[in-house]
Amino acid sequence: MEAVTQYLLTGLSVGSVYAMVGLGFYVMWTAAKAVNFNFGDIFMLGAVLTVVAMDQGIPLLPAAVLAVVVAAIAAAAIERGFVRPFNQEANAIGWMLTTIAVGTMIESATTALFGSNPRGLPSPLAESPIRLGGAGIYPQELLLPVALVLVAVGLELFYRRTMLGRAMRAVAWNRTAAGLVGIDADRITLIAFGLAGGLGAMAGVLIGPVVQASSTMGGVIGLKGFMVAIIAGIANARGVVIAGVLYGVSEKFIEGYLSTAARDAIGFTLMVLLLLLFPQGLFGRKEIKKV
Amino acid sequence: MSGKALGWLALALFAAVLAAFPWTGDLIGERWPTSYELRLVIRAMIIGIVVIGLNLLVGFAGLVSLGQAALYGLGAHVAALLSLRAGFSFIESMAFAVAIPAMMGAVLAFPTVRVRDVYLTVITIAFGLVFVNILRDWVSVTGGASGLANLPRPTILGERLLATRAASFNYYYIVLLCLLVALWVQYAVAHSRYGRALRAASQSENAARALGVNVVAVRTLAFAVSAGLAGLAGGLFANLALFVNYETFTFTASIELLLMVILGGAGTMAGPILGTGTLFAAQQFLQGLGEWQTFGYGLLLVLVLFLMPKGIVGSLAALRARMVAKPEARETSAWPNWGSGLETITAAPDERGQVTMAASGLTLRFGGLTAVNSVAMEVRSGTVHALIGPNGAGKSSLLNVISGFYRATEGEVRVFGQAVANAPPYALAKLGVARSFQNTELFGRMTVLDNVLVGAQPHFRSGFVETILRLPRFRREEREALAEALRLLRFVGLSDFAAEEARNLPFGHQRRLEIARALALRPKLLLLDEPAAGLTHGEIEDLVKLIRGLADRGMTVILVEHHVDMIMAVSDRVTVLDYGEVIADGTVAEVQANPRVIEAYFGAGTGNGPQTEQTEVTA
Amino acid sequence: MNAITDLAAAEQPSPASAPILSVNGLRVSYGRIEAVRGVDLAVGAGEFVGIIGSNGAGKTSLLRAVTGVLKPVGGSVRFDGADTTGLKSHAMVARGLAMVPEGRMVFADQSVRDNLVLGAFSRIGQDRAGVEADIARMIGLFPRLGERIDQQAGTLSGGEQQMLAIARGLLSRPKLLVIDELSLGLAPKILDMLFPVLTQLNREGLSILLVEQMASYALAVTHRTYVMENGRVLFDGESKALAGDDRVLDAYLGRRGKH
Amino acid sequence: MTAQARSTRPLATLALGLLAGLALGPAPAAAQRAESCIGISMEVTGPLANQGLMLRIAIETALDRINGAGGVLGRPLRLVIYDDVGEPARAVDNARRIGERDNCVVMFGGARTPNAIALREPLAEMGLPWIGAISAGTGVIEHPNGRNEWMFRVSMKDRWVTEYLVQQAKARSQNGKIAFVYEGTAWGQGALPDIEAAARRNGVALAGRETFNIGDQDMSAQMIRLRDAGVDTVVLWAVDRESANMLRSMDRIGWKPKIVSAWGLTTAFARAVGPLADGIMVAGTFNWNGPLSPEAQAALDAMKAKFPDRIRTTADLEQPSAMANAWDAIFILAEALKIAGAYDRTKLRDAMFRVNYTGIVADYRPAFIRGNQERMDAVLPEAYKLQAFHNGMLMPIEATPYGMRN
Repeated sequence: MEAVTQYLLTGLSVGSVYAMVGLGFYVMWTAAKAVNFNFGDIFMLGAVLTVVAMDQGIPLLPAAVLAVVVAAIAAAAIERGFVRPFNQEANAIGWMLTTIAVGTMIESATTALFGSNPRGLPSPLAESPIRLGGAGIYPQELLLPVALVLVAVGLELFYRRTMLGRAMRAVAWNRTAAGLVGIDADRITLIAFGLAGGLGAMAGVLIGPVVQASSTMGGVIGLKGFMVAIIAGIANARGVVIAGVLYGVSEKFIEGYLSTAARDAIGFTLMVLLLLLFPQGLFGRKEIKKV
Repeated sequence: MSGKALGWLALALFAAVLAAFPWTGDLIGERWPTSYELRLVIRAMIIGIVVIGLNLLVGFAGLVSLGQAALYGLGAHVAALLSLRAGFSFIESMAFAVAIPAMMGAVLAFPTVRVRDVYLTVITIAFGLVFVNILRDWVSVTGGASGLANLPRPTILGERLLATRAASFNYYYIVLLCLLVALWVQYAVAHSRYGRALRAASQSENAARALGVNVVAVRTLAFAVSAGLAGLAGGLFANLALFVNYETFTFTASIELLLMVILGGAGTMAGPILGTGTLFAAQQFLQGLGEWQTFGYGLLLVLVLFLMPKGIVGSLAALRARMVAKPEARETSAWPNWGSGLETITAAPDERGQVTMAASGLTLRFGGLTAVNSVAMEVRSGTVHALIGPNGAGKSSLLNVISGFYRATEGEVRVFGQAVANAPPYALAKLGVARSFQNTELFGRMTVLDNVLVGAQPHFRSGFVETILRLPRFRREEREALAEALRLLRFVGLSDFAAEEARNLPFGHQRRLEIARALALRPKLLLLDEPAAGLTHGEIEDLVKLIRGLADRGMTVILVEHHVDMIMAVSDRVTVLDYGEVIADGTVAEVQANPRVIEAYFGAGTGNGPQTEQTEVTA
Repeated sequence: MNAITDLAAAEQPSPASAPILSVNGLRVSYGRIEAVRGVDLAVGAGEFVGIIGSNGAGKTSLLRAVTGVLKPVGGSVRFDGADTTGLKSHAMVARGLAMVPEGRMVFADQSVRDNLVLGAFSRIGQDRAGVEADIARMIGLFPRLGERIDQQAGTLSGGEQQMLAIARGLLSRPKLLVIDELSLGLAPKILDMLFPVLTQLNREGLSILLVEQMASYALAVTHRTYVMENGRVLFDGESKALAGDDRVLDAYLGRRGKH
Repeated sequence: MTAQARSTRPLATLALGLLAGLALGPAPAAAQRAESCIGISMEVTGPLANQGLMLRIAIETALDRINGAGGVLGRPLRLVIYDDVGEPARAVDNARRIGERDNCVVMFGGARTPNAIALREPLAEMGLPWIGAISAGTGVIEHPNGRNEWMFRVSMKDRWVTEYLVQQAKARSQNGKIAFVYEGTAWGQGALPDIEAAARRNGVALAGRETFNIGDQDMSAQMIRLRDAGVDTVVLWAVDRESANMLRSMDRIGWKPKIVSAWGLTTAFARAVGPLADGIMVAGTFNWNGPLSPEAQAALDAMKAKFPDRIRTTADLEQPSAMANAWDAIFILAEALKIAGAYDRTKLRDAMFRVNYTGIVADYRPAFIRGNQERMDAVLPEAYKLQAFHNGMLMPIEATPYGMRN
């Protein structure tokens, strides 16, 4: 029983990370029909830059905010410099390669400057866990699902209530039409990538204290976030959130009752099967293909 | 073309240089190349084989795989396990190292039936990750992370295969041989109906299906071939290193392979070689950067992608094209031009007056809305049957049902007397149903000639092996197809444009080409979806001549069109649709007199004067 | 239809003396295909100008180049006294040129109100009040939109979507409204109620450039009309005069003394 | 378009240049006469880059010492470093480069066991002596064919370490329920059979075997299973980051067994988990925080002097044992070269068996014994030392409150 509680708790927290990264992909995709393929590095920057900032004597909170802002700017810059020029005609894949290349640069630069060793990210919420019988969780980890809910709701409101959000949806729906009502689609896309970067970096900052900051922390999580987004049908925010959390939790139960070593093999296989059953993704809507 | 000769020359040179490379030392009197350089070149050649395979997938089939390293690794591990655990000989284990990944590749192709683009890419990524996870943690079989060590030294006829300066480097030549074979396979597939079908399917899947290309089948083939090559390379690697573990075949490796394809120039013959050579060499030379070398690697990639978006070969070709840019005037001949040799195209019509296409109770629904509502119509052979109606009347939907693109919700369609409910487009095409598209769906990046050749697809009997080995039947069929294609181009007056990329044709010419392409199927039933849209009156008159001519030669034509005067000029019979229902059917005169038709078009009480009447029919 | 003819008759063409839009030798091409081959065209302030021509004559390409949806390869566009050649469409909207695109392109996944608000994207910052007032005015103009104000635009009928597209365009308070294929896929009944609205707007001083395939309608409501074919302007003239002109039919229908 | 056109030619030439570059490069002198260089293939980039750096620090400092005294046989020893990015195939490329292109007299290895295993055959074929200072995999030295003549090691050996740790665990476990937790790498997986054997030899029935993969962030599942199996002592085989995450998982479920670990744990680990690290025991070959011999003190001072911004305190020696091993390895090599009397690989190989030397880790008499694979390892179990984390420092166990008291 306490095992189940444990899996639910940790699954929830790690799932929230997948979901938040997935939301980042969702925001990028809706705006540009392209993504920063190495988005995991933005996630990583969130945590690493926080540590760096704290080395300069800046206290945790401002350091975290600073890190998120810088990472968001980096994400936007990547859109401008490496996605836009390679996303001109429909279903181009240039952006995939350029973002991968940039990701390589970011990651290796971080390794060279920050070191290859993981560094702790001290947080008062990650010092001692809350115990529930034989299970337990760090307050820091409970922060993740909370943050996820806030982010998801905030995103929903942003898209529905704010002018900028409406504009983003307009761009997502039809760039030309958006331009014809006076929206600068390119600028909106830039902002979208920045926003996504903020989300990713925030996830990194929040999980950092539990798993430490290191230049390689982003890779796998970025990939899983992307897959989660795809499985959910990348054009559906709620779906991404649900899929992310579900995947996180199911990972824990796979570890608990099937195999820890083969966790990813099993998880990814499940993903592929789902994708084959629901080609548009679990929550994606199916469009009638025009001939 | 001299370009082709140039290509062969380059290949010969390339092969010669590689073959001579180990002996450089004897020429310059140095102990060089050492085993180190030998090994590097061997490894580069091996990776080149994988990249060539991937190029078939990415460059020709337009399917982006980020799991290729896994197939490479599968080959390596099959070879390693068979020689280590089952004592298979080099040749035997290599055979399986090719076969098993090829099968795996075919399985991997299945998802393309359901998913596309980024979704497919994600599946390949997942496949790669799963594979690595299994390699790393199925310790009992794969040796886990420690991998499989001490593979027996491979031998052929007792001859030990080595790759070192000191002893012997006969293995070098085995790898070189395999590389050349891979290059040949790439060439043979690319320059055959398979290559054309792959490129066609990637550029306009709909048009390809309409022209009798079984898209799923060719994609499966592409996957299998590229996986087979990856497996071959894997086997070669295992027998070179005599040690394999998962770390050589990770996601990162897959990315590198893809980068090599793009870097060299996807869809080109020499691209894989140049891409592999450049990137592989770069990895060695960036060693000097120490802890910054991966950074330099990324930087190099970014630079190349920015400066050579089409890859090395692509960009060089573009440059060459610009430098020898010759605006020699191209002669657009009149059309239709009923020369000799066109008989084959209308060779097998149904006999006159027979029902070629019959629909009954045909209904098509998308979710809520009903596009076609219990339509019944008959089209008799050798007639031109026009299908008209206001926008959204369901004309195109009906056409799409007849040509197999949409599945009828109810009712049945009979073509040439047989029920074809739910037959896929390519099957109908093989039966003799050809179609054109409202917004011309040409294969823009293929030459005009290749566009037509795709249409000849269903006439080929020679199989894949015959194609690869260039056996006589293949050669004959290729010759015939080429001849017919050229005839068709002359027929539509585009002979001079044969080598031009289709997307560069002016609009009117594109329509001509699309029709020529459809005719290459030698159809008995031809479906034209607004063929006159965007044509000038001159062109329309020619189009009328063409359609009439085909009908007079026994071909049946169903025509969706707005231009009233054109309809009047060509049609034997007209069916009028409104809100998906047939509201009138008869000769042009009857239909035009029909009050329901007028009502449907102009609304009650409007429309004054012949002018408005006609102009508005064009709405 | 008669209704429309009356309206047009009552309206005296305004002078093209002070053109709000003037296009000179404009050329547009896709790859190597030339869609527009050197077009000259002018719209006077307060004028209602039409462009007709068969499918593929280059009308839409011309508009797209004028409104900045795509870059012309040659020629110049002057709008409201400034050279706007090659400006992006969002910049053109800011300068007072709005376009109702072919196929309407409403934001189907957003409410009618949000569509209207987005129409005012370029000015919402400055005066929300003005925007609200304009929205009210649009509802006055098209009561159907008022009834459906909170529905998703995707659920509207074709006619209603066209109304929305027009209203959306007007919300940027344009000096010139460019309309591409107003009639596309619309039943004549609906057209009979849309065209008068345009005439009224024009009466109130709005300059309009209308691309229309239904020549009869265009000729009936506009002051002047350009006839295009093959990416060129064949000729232009007062719409009333052209209405009876046989050359129009020839160019348009490709009729060459047949039947 | 035009921009691209302009740039095409220079870039193409670059590409061709790179290709041609394969064919250039210095041609080595005759094989028998090797260069006075030491080639290393190790992780310069990637997650293990830090281990590579630590190795470099120790070796370069030792070489300075030697070259400062006039080098060996009148020639200074050069160091060439190549990155194997953690991929065995690249490691073999580098070995070939070191042995054939650079024609070095000896090669040093990095941290990763598979990369060393992949070298067995090529090294023998080239006749290139190899010295490992970290990679502890048993298979690195004990070759299946029983004929390892070229691969020497001045480091720990998993077979011996497992024996040692099992005994330590057995001595500390109250209920005798001992579990083995290892990372899913060649090093971790490779130790499993050794542990099983060691357990059998010591009459211990392992109460659990759990593994996790590099990058895993939560090991609750494994820890819950072990706790529910009543385990009270864990033998750990993993590196800093994952071990830290594992400790947090233990902390979550409120389970604190005794942990005796192989030498994957360093001060970085202690920094990451803070007080949770206290009392965790680690087997090593050397500890810089204990009383130091004059030689060791000199070595430490030299490293501080040469890398002032990297090495300030002993806590910055993030691979304490490995660095000591490397230090000794260099001097053993120097001794062997002197005995060999020439920069000749075969002579050097033979000389290695005749080296007697007192290093900071152990007294090597002799360093290696010919024809005995067991003794291609220079550091014997007797030299292993148990250490424990205390207040964030890795101390000799005697200097901590966790020494044996039973």
